[in-house]
Amino acid sequence: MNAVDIHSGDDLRDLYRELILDHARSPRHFGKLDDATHTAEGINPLCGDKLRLFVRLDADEKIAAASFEGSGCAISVASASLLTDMIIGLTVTQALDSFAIVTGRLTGSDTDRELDAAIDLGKIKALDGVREFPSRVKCATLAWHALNSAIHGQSTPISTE
Amino acid sequence: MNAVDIHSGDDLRDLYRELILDHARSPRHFGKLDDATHTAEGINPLCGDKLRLFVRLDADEKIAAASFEGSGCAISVASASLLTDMIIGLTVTQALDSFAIVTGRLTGSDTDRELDAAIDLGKIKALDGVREFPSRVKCATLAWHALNSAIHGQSTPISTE
Amino acid sequence: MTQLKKSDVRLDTECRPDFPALHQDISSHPLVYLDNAASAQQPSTVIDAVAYYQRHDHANVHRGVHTLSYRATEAYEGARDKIQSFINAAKRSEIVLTSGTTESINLVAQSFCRPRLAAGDKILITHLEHHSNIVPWQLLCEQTGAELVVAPINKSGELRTEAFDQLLTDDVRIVAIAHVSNALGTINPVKDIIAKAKSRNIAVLLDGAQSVPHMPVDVQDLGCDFYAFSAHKMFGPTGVGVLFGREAVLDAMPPYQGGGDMILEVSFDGTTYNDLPYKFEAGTPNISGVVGLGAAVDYLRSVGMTRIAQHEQQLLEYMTRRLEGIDGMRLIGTATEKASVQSFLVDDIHPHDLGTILDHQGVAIRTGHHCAMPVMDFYGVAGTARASLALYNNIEDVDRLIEAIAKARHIFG
Amino acid sequence: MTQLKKSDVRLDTECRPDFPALHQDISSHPLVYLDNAASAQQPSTVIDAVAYYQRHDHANVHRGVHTLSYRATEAYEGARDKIQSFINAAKRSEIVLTSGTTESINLVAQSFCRPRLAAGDKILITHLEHHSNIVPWQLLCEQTGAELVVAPINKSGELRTEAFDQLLTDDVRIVAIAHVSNALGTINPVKDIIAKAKSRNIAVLLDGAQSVPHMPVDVQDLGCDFYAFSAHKMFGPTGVGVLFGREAVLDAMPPYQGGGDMILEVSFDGTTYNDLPYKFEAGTPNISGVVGLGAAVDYLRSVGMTRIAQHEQQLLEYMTRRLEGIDGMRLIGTATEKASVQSFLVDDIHPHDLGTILDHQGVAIRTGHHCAMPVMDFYGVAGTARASLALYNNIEDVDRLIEAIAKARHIFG
Ligand SMILES: Cc1ncc(COP(=O)(O)O)c(C=O)c1O
Ligand SMILES: Cc1ncc(COP(=O)(O)O)c(C=O)c1O
Repeated sequence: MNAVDIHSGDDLRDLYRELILDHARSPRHFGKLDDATHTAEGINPLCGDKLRLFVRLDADEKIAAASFEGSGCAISVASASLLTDMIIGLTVTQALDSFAIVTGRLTGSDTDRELDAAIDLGKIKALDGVREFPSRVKCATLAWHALNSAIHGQSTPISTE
Repeated sequence: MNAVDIHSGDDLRDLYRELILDHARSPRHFGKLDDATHTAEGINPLCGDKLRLFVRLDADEKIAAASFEGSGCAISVASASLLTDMIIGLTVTQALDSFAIVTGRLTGSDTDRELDAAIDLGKIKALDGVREFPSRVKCATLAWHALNSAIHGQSTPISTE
Repeated sequence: MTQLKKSDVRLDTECRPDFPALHQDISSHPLVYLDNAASAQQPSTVIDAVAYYQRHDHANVHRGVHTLSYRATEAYEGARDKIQSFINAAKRSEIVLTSGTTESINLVAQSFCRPRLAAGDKILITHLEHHSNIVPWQLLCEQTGAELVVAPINKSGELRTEAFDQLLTDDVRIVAIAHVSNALGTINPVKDIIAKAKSRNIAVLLDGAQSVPHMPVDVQDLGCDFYAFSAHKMFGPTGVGVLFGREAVLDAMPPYQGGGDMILEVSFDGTTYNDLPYKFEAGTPNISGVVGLGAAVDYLRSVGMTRIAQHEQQLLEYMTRRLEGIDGMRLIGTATEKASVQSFLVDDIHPHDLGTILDHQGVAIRTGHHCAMPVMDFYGVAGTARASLALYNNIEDVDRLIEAIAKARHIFG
Repeated sequence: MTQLKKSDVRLDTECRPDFPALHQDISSHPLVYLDNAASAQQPSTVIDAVAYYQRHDHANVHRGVHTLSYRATEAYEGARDKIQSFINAAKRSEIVLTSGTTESINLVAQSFCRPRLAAGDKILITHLEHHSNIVPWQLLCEQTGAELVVAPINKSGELRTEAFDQLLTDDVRIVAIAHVSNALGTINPVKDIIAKAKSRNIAVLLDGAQSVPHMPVDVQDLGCDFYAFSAHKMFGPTGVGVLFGREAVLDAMPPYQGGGDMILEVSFDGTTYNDLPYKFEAGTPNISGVVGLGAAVDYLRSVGMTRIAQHEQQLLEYMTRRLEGIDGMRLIGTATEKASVQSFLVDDIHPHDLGTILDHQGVAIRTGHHCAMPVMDFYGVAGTARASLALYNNIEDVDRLIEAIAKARHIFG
């Protein structure tokens, strides 16, 4: 199968970077957050991904803590893990901005440079490989949609199908 | 429209022969038979033909009287009229034979020469033109199917669709 | 012979080449297809879109991670977007893909009405409905003890609005009415009806089977709760239809059929249903049919619904005038507001015989009750002959119809 | 590498050229299509039959006197005859054309069961059913207060027959069971089950979606009351399916949907329904889809169902052996009697990731719950990867699958 290796190696390696595989294997902030002020569930019926995101806002509307639980493919778990890493310490506004930026980047529908500049995407860029795999974009954005609805206080599970 | 006349005249004239048009305009034995011993309804949902056939059998199983009522296209009315003309005086067996012969002739599915020879089709042959119009065969056979079920004593309306 | 202006309404010259089925001989005569209200012909773009999909992109939708499944899903959902924009629905979740108008109406009867109907509640329809907008309600009435109320029509085939108003009482749970009648061509005053029903909080379903192919339709402007139509009457494939439903209304309804795709989670302890519109799309959908419907929508938009309506309006006027010129002609359906359909009877020639003679000259019309038996009863006839127009028909088609009728009169004469 | 005998079982060499969709590259690799249980590809004869119908013969069926309508009706009803003979039904009136297995099962639930169910009555299914054979019964239970009883399976994915026997009590009104499981490939002992149910006068519905494409099916020999299947799994179009029902049973059922074609007479005083099978075919049917299904039946018969079953059986054995040879492999569904499907998990690679990596090498498999969530729950997994075979698959396809899995393990390694 040399042909396979030569041709398709890059895209796949780009999708499953070491950082992604690492977060998928050892997700950060995994588990329930008992004193969460906000929570939302995300379901991706396509692959059966199902996760719940927990956020604790402190008095000045900053994200003091975040975690998630659930199960899913490597992309959705790594994305959730990276998300929790990133949003702790952000203000609510910054968190919502990063929702807009990340989903925009991944779907290609929205590339608001201004926002982009204002927030340090850091490791989130590791998700960029998903853009070559349109059927997987929903896995990568699932946790972000859950973040968005958690903050907006929606209570029904959101689905990305 | 000369082209039309030249080409298609014959088939159509064959279908709508004078004899057929005559029986359609002035159907014989039209009306209810009050002392009928057998009756059945025939429905052709395709054109909305709906007729009821009446038969009176006498003691020696001969058809003493027959009539029909209802409405339908020229072909089904003419066929019913020709049928009543023909079957009066036949035995039940002869009537059932003629059902088999006529429907066989018209559908082309059954051409039992032996039967054919045994019964004088007479004017019924005027229906032969319908063979070139497969979508109209059911109009021509409707009354015959009603005859068959009347004799067999079926009570639900029969439909030729 | 009266002629249409040869200006921009000669849509047919533009469109006819697109429809392969029109270019054939029937009984050695070039086909004149005037049975569009029953089912329309398809442009090559539709036929080819379906075949292309089958040759290159087919797989099951929604649950697949592989390329073909992704392509099939994009094609299927892309068609939904086209339909949404075509009828100007506010959201794509309001477009439920069904197997046809008939299923769409049955869905509303069973899912929207059945759970909320009590004995004595009323369902209001009109005397000019297609069986598809009668029988589902009759079945529902049997199931629930509700009552079917029928608003009368006048001799021209128009809704008697004063009578309708009186029947629109507070115990009516839904008004279900054809936008355009398939047997008579009548365009019903649906905006008025919707306004009156809305003022009493009564739901309205429009049967749009005969309107969508012939005029611009904007469901938000209409303000109806449900709008049902079929792909095969709008130059798309058979086996596909649409139910538009307002989101809030659809949301409150239980599912219609159970199966794959309409669920989020299934367990024997309880099942949660999927979001709209998927909640109402159980099982593998008619993917290739929906792809074809998407192509049909593209086609209609490229021609332009306003131009289509104008073209057909002028042609209908011409056809009516020509038919009226025939001795022994009886026109059935002579409403002031009409679209694309004319029913008629000639002398006492049975419509079925007329249909055969016309077919023998290459002219395809429909004869019979047109799935509207109550309309036939109203006029005291067993059936009619019906010529129905589409964007590709032209003056020559009408002329051929008229000549063929003359021939029938000659044979029966 | 183990090889199949190259004798007459190499159906694939014979059949592959007939399927245009198989001859394309995906991510620069020749497509290996192993998602047949979700939906199969179509031979050119099917695609062309549909396109030919659209170009030459299309019109609405049943009620037309003109030539195209006659041709369309002949094509439609001719397909019904082919289906009848394909599954050996006694009468053509026993073949109801639906939009798919899902609709077929919903029809039985609503028309056969709903009117005769009382609270406390039972419906018996099994733990390995597709959602289409679960959710319609759950909806029905909600509507009627009946109880859904689920016969358990064992770790191999086989029905536990002694438990089933105990659940088959006299208050069971219908047994609804898959002939072949789509998630596990298990062939259920349906003849035994039918015999047991019949001895207690209990109706039996078989979900044949996964059997009809892969083995000879004879509904008279089986003796079931209902048999449901979908055209798109048997190389025909989407949006078409079949419900076989025994005449006496269908006759006693009220209609399912109301509309055109399913009636004899409609009036506001009362409506009489049409004869079988039309009573259950409301509205304009999927004519072109049915024509395509007819062509698919012709195709299957020309190849021969026994040869197909043999070919797939040998290929399944080969595939199972090769999969077992992979480290970290967990096969899900290891029944003794199996057909054409293998579910599996590798290491702790999520099936969805596996699916993406395989797709990137041109290998199309399905991943997820396969519309059988209770099966997934039973095995304690969120989903599986599933490779499913059809008559055109071959050893090379399986080899490509195995290599692609190796690559996935390498990436995740
Ligand atoms: C066993 C089984 N039953 C029912 C179905 C439903 O078939 P459809 O989606 O064609 O209605 C399927 C296919 O998805 C199946 O595999
Ligand atoms: C006004 C009207 N309603 C409903 C229908 C039913 O549509 P379908 O047969 O496509 O379900 C038709 C077409 O026959 C129609 O003309």
